Amino acid sequence: MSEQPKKDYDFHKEHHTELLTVNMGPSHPATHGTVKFMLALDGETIENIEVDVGYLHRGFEKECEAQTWTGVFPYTDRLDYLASVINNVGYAMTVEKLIGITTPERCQYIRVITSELARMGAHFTCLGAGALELGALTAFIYFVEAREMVWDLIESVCGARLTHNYVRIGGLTSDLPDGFAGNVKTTFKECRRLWIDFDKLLTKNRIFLDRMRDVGGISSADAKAWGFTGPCLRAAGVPYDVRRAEPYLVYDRVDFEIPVGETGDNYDRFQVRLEEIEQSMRIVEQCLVQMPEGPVNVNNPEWRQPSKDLSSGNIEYMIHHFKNVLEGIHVPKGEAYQAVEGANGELGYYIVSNGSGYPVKMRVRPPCFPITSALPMLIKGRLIADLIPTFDMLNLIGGECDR
Amino acid sequence: MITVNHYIALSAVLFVIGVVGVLTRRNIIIVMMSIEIMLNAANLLLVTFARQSGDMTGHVFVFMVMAVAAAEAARGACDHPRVVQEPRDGGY
Amino acid sequence: MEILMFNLLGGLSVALALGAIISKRPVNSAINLIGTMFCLAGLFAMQDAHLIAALQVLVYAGAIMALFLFVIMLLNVREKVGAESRRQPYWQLLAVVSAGALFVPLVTLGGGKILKFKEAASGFGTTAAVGRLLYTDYILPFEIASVLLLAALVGAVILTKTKIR
Amino acid sequence: MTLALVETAAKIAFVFGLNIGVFAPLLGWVERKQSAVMQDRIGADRADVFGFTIIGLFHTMSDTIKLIFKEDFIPRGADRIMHTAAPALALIPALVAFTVIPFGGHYTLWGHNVNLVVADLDVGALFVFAISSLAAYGVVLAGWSSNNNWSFLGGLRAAAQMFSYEVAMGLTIIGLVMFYQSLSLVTIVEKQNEFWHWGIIWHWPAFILYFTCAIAENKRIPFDVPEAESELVAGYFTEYSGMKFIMFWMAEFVEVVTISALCVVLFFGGHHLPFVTDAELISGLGGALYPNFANLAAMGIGILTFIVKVIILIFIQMTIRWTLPRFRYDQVMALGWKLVLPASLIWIFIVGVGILSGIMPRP
Repeated sequence: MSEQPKKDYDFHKEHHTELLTVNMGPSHPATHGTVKFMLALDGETIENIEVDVGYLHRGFEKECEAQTWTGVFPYTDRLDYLASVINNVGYAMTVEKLIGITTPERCQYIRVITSELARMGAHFTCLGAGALELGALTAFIYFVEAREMVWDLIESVCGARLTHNYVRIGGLTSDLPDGFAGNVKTTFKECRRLWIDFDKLLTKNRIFLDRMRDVGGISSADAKAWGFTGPCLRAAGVPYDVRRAEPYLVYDRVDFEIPVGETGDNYDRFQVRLEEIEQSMRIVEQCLVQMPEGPVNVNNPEWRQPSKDLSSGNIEYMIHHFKNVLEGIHVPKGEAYQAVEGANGELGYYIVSNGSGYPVKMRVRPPCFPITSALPMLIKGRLIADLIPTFDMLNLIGGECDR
Repeated sequence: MITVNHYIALSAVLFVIGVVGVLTRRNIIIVMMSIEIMLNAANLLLVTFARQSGDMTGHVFVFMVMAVAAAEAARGACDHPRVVQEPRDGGY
Repeated sequence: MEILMFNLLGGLSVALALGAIISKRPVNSAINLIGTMFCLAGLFAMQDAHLIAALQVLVYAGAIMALFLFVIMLLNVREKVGAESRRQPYWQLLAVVSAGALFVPLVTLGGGKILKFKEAASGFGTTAAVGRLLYTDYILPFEIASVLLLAALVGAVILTKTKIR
Repeated sequence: MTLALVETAAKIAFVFGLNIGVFAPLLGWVERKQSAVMQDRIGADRADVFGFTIIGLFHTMSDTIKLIFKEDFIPRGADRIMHTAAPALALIPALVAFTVIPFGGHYTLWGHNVNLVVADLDVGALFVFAISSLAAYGVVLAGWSSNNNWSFLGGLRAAAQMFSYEVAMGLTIIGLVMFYQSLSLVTIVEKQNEFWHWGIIWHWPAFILYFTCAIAENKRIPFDVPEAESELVAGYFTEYSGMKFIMFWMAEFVEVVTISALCVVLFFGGHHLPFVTDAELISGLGGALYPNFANLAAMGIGILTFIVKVIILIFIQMTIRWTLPRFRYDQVMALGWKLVLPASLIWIFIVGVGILSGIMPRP
């Protein structure tokens, strides 16, 4: 037997060990959404982690300043590319706030419906990917199947699956297609079936519980201090939801619950998201019942570009068509902030206008960025395998975080 | 026809290889492996004589040698970090 | 057949043992030694020591050498010690001399009486037979060996544990 | 002598042909198709020969051809010899372990006694464990020699996991060995002649423990931490391509078959049909009138029964693989050392008490 261990026995010093530094990403299978982690590993334990975001930085905010007000929409699509409609809605509502117009009621209902469908798609993807990265491929495929069906619905509405580009200032590109309510009904039936299958496969699975429970937990005070919003904040026990806290569109007219977790760990985040899918389905169903008939666009050619027939038959409409296309709509001078509940939390737009056809300043508050910044705090001292579910459940979306 | 002498010769050669390894190599892990070679040479002899005399006591002793070698390897494995990485002058 | 097998396994084991002590890199040494152990297991099997042969593979090739390999891989000994792996010349001289001295009994044996194998009794070297011997006549050494292993186990845990409470 | 050699050669050819020629490629297909069925997908069905796809079976062929002609890549800084040797070291033990597994019983054909096992070793069960302990080297060396941190971590994980579960796996079948009083797999199968002597009847806890250990030893989901693609890219075979990659892939599938075969031999009566002993089967087939043909038919039925049982167990393993998520590394080790190992020790104790008190009558 060798000498007695001393009081200040330090394994690393005694054995001259070093930490193993590895790069996780930017092309690592776990870092979907292009991010890089610099890990300093002691065996399997993460001693230090540096999160390196920005690999998907495209200068979104600057790009927008070079576009007319309506030209920004395709760029907003690429923020949270899993829930494009919500981004569109947020931007459109901020500009409408600046202008001071309200969209027709039917438009607001359709915006809610498509937003919730997009949220479902995003949650399906997030949860499925989380399951996939824990090795449960079957669960992933179930939710991808559900997501594809939801995307089919969105495709039937706006013709696109991923980057919807559906919302316009003062309206929408088109009304809902015929038979949409019936399609929603059949799709939701299938989605609920898959949801139950997924739930059965994972929620009470002992291995899954062990992987998710007590990993990446955060207290509600910490979560607030780090600027968490959305499912991650609600998992920590704070029932904050923009849809309820500052109701926009018609969210105050529908009945839905805000699922809240207790410990803020990955399992709670998982369950909050799972429950939100169900709540989104409820919202969509209620909206379809409540939705009135009527126009979907503001009847004002100054803001909402009129249809082809009108603009070629009416001189005033024609002039606005020209002016809107060439100069962009002239949003009144001022600034506005509008937040919507994105799939990952509060997605805020802060826009400054100087009265010209272009935004002067555009700032997006991405929900992912503050959440991701807390990742090192959540994961330090844990095993490398814990990084995977934590990162998945924080759900960094590169397009949104890096802009 | 294989006789006991064949095995003795083989065992001796292996043992000598082990000795040479212990005496010429500085790397402690290879020294320990050389010791294992010597132990195995002895094992071979034990098995051979057990077979020759028809008495399985030799097998029992091989069993014991293996147990001791395992214990030694386990102890050595966790002692290596200290010895290997803190070289002293001359020898190890 | 037997001679062929003996020459093959014996020659291979000697060659691999030589490789183990000659090769510069510890990993190659360990792999060579695993080969030696495997060949020796074959030789044991040739002498009807089936249980010992299986144990040789299981314990020596499977466990002990794995431990060595593990240590080598974890410490990456290559860079630390590989460069100056030779001892002083007089040690080498001593090694050669002692090796020569050890060859003496070998040579005398070769010149002396030739011991022949008897026909093995049925059940020789089987698990049941060795096990019976181990658990009756040699129960005390067996238990001592188990205590030794336990002591090694506890010692290993204490030596490598990061924090000792 | 010549007849014995021919017999041995035939048996070796049968075992290896079954493994490499039938099971390994077929498992690739089964894995795809079963997962497709479980996941509401169609699965691979595009490869065709003259328009015939035979439900995707040609994919195994086209995959093999593709991988053979792929570039054999050795990363810079890798240990070339070890990097090349590692896949073989992984595959060969998996194949060799099959030599002691009896895939049929004893049959007398035209006065010649046929024992359907390549090598009837006295220490058969121990041999399987000894050989499978060598399989770890291939994995460890693959991880080490690739000169890649992720591979290295995978290799370390694999080493720790495989060596830990080997201990537990060895202990799980001790109770069975006590029960059948032999380490020889042939003897164990012979003693399961009657249905009520099958290992699963008395030793189902040991079966559960053994099956867990076996899947862990094989590094498949939920125990696939050494190759966890979301954590370690692909673990120890990240840096492999072409034929070498195929060899790891085949080693895994052959191990699936070996595990299933060993389970069948230890717990499910080997080649025996339930409720029908070998003697009854042969006499039922007209053993008195045409002994040779009855024996031959019994042999065919025995081999078929064995293969069917193996396939059922493979199916169970595949279902597990496509259902469960993956453990964390420390959870794998905790399960092995803190649950399976004590449980198997307790089971040994229970079997000992059962045998001594006569509750468990030994066959």
